Amino acid sequence: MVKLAEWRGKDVFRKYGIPLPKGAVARSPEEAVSLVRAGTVPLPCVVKAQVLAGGRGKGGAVRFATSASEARAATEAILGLEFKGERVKEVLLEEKLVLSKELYLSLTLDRSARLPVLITSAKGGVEIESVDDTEIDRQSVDPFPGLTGYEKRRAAQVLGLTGGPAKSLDRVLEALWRLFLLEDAELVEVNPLAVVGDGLVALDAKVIIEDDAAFRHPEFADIRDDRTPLEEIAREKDIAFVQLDGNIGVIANGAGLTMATLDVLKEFGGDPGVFLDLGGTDDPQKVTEAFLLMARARPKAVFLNIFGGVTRCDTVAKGLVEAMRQVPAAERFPLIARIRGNNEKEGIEILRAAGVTSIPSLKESAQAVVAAARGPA
Amino acid sequence: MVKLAEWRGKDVFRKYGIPLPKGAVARSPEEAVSLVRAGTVPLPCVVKAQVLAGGRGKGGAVRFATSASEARAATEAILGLEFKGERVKEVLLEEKLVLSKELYLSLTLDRSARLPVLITSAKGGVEIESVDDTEIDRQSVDPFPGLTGYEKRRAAQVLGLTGGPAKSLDRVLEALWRLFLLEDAELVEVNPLAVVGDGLVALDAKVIIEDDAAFRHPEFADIRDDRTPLEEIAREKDIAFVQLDGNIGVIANGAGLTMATLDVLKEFGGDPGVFLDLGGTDDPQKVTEAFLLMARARPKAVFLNIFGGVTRCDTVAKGLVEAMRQVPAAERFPLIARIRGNNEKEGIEILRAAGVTSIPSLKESAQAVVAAARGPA
Amino acid sequence: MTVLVHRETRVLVQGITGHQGTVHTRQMREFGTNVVGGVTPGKGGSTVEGVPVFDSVRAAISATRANASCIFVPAPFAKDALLEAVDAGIPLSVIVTEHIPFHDMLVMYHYARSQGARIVGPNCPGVASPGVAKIGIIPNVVFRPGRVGVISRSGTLTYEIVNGIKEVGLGQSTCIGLGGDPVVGTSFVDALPLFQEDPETDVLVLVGEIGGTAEEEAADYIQHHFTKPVVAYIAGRSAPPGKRMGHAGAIISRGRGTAETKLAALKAAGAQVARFPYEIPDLVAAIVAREAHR
Amino acid sequence: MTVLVHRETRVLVQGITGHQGTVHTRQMREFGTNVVGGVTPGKGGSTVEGVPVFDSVRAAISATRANASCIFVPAPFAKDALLEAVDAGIPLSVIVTEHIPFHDMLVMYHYARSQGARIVGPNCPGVASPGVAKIGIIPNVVFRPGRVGVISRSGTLTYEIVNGIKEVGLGQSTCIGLGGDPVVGTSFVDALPLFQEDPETDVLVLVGEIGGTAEEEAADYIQHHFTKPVVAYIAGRSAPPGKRMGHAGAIISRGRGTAETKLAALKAAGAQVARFPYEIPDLVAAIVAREAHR
Repeated sequence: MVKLAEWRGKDVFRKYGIPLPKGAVARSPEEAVSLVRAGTVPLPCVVKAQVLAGGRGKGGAVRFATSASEARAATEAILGLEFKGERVKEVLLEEKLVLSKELYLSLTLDRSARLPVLITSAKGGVEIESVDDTEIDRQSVDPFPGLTGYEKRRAAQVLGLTGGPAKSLDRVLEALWRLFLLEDAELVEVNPLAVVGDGLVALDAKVIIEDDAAFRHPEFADIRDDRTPLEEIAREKDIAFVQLDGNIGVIANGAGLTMATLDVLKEFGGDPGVFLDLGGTDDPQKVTEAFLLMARARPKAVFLNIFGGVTRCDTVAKGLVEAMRQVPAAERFPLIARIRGNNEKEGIEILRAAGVTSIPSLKESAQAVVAAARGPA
Repeated sequence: MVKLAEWRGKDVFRKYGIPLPKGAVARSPEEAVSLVRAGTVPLPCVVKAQVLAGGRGKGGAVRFATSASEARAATEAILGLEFKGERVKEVLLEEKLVLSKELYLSLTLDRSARLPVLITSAKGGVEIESVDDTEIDRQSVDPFPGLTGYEKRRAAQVLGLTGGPAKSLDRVLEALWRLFLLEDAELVEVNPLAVVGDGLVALDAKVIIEDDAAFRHPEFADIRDDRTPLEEIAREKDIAFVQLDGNIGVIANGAGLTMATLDVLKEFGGDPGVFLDLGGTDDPQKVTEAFLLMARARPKAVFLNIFGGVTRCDTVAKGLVEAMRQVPAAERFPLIARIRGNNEKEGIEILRAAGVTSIPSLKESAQAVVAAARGPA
Repeated sequence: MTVLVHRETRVLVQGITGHQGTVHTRQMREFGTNVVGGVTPGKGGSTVEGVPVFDSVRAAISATRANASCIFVPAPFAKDALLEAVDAGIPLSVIVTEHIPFHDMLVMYHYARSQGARIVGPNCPGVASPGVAKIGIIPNVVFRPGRVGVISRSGTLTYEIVNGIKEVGLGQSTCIGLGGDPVVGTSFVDALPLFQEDPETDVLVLVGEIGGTAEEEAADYIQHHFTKPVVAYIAGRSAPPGKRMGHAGAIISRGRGTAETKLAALKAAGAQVARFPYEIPDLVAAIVAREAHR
Repeated sequence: MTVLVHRETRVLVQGITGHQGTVHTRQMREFGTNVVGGVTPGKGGSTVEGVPVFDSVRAAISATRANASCIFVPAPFAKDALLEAVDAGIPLSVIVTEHIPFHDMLVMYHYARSQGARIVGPNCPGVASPGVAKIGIIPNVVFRPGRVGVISRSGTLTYEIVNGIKEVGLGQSTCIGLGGDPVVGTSFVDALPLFQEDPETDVLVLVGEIGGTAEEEAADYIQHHFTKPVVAYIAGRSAPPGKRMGHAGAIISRGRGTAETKLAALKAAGAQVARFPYEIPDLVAAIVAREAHR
């Protein structure tokens, strides 16, 4: 999930010809002032924190300015705010437009229909989650013919647009559809899409690019998303690693088994906090790297729960033993292992040689991990 | 059928990034010289008549030049040639490349499969009609997924390409496919597609845009194709009008009825030469215009064979009577009418009032037309 | 049981407020067709020829349970109209509109097919079963109920021939004008099985044209699967090569799809071949007389 | 008669020369699968694990009459591999490849469907019927012939559960790992009718995950159409909202698709619900024992 900040989303919007307010990004109050003085940002203007979290309006992260000095003050106030754990490093300054309507528009995937879905609502400008379902219209869009004229007409009707704004909507929808396809978007959202005079303007832009399509979009490779430093390292090493609050580390293979392991640990009063999904690998070195990463998260205990398929038990055991050799004594932690499946016997033997016992039962091994995390009684 | 001359086809190729020889169009020997002197056309170069007919090579319409003065002479020799009735007004001068292979590539419609078809042959550089069927490969391309990788690989195999030229082929095919779709082409043909060094170059370009899609391509509106002056007027008035040798004019409605009428006239020894298909109209003024156009072709006799559907018999009769009023006495011709179908009675009555009798039998009316065209015995 | 249309056919007219849409809505109703509604975006709420007009196909279906559509909307918008009909669940769309770009029609055809919907046309006169229903523009006057089936790539020529069948005292079961465009929703080969299975049809008239290979494919089907007598006619026998006589279906190219290859294939398949349109009714009448004597 | 695979299944491995392709070709053969050929463009003429390799699917089919494909080719080329299989007429493709962009998969799914072909996956362990055939990567050791059907959105968790069924002395009829990607070729609702009609299956185990609404739709199908006993398990009951646990199938969004809604729907549909994976085998054994006493 490559989430683009508003200003980057708007850069993409611009590429597809979606109408936007005039504006620019500033990373310091001085920059904000010079953007206003140069006329790049017309007055009055809006100053918006560039963070990925929603609900900025209520957190003082969106302010208004009618002069260069107000723009400086607003930028100063916003930069350095922390917003749901994310420090604001950039603000977007944009002309404040006089608008007559705020609408909602998005394209995303409808998994059940296995089709893209165009979502529209005349109740824009608020979080769509808070809008009543009867006020939200959904239309499946078939990728073969693409977005059709009749779908656009229904969108215009739902949004209550005729004349100039309806024509503008046609172009905006066409552009959004192309963007959705060509940028491999998971979500494109415009909220609000504003009626300004006789046309439409996208006041906000939310674009999420699908991770799996990142290979087609090297231009977004620098986007860090909201990852912890360890998650970021994991991502670079192509290891599925999620860090939350909690003191038990879980190394498993496959999302389903990882989640089931979590369910069982919670059942026995455990507090799992780091999840490492080995996925399908049979490279012992990758297992070693994953394990060292886990060590850096300083868990109280680690549960290794592997069912060998593509990932063979002996591969995991080898990688694990190598990692344990590398972990400094001070960072060691109790390790409970359960390895089953392909090459189970070989894996168990390798672990045993390194002093680790594999407990075959999921229930019993989970109980052992929870006990280990609580520390000596 | 909007056929693009080679240089215009190459302009379209360029837009899609298909590699071409360096070159430019000249409309006078002087222009040819200055293109060579300016280096726009590198030497040695090829000078090619820009006509739509094939087989230019044999007709002296393709020449070579190694100097500016040879380019002048070649241009002079070619300009003003007549080629299958078409006067050469433009030549294309292009660098002469050293090539190692000549291949054939085209995309067109396979009506039976209702799919575009990619046609490839390693026997390029000659008219594809002369190539044996076993040396020609055809692959249907589904417009939903579009041209696929495996289809491109098969094309490379058929063309005997590997390495650099195969990679170049991938790009050329991708570009041709996009061109075919986005320009609403009936045919895109590259013959020869030449292997030059490690890549491919399109030495010729044939692009035909579908008439019915002309509304999406105003940029080709000036292309006159190979029409007679009257055909051109007809086209502007949106009248289906075909002029050939022969002295009987046929006004009918619908292509099938027009062709059937032609078949019957020929059977009785007639020599039909002008065909006017009223199509589906119920505007008497359009009928008048069509009829006046027919008069300008100076037929010996005219056969009006209408079966009224969308085109109502009374509409045709009204338009016809008005036209007859406008045709100068010197240009009048015998008119045999046969009108049947919707509003038949009203139509027959209008004609009768104007002194024209409708003969209900196709056979008899056709015989009457043939006799009239022969003139008084 | 007739071909494509039946007594429960409820027709929607897309583009009903245009001139052709209005005229043919009236004529379809005069034929006895159950025209239940029309669609013209922006004109919803009005009526045409007593028929209610809706803004969208979906709205029209909700109100009328329409199960067929007749499309008259201009070529640039015809693709959208067809997609709307298909997505709304209309199983049969007859497209009268001419000059639809074939690239559009490729999308229309393959999309409709993937959704299990059938297109007749474009640029076609439509489907008519006398006494049952008509979707399209074939003049009502040429029909009379009977047991002769007609499939044709031509427009007006079809009227001429259908009328000729009436004039020799016979009538038609169903007549389908397929349209002569490069890409058609229903071809001879698609239509032949319908007539083969239709208990109302005894004899089939097939009217082809030069260009393409649809008639050759039809001949192949007739030879192997079609058991009823066939009378065939191909227009354009004497058309000059390489010149189009009106629409793209009539181009002769590369020595294939000539009148000769078509006629030879149809003869070989056992069809009786008419040299001129006016020979068709007599050939049909002779077959009917012979079958009656069996 | 088993589900999806049968004794006449002849499997082609696309991407056979890659490491995974080679390893699993061997394991499929050890399972008893008739692996007839492999495809890797440019490697035609070689052999892998004694299996002939071809340059194209078409060539492979000509030589081997393959009627199923197992796709291991890397994500950027997986779409092309699937289209090649579909166009060559392969009716069943199991896609093991992970990380295929869902925009690619949308095209793959709808194109395959329009051509009457089925996809299982992507990012899935595949299909296996012990004693018959396996297409995919589920470890051979977990199986034993029997009468328990398994459908699952998970990978490894499926192995765990299938193995558990073996450990209580039961066996499997067919196991299908559907894959947990946002767009899958075969969903629970697509697979359920196959098990309903399969005479080899007495009990069904359904393994779901949080995210999406596939389990709710499955519950609806079970309630109205599925007559065999079902044991269901949903992984991720305690997963923190909004965090993904490994793949896109596991995002919780907007309060739908939670473990609670899924479990409630399955219970309401009459399924027995396991709270933990290790409860499944016992629940299944109890059902088998009860049915045996009827």
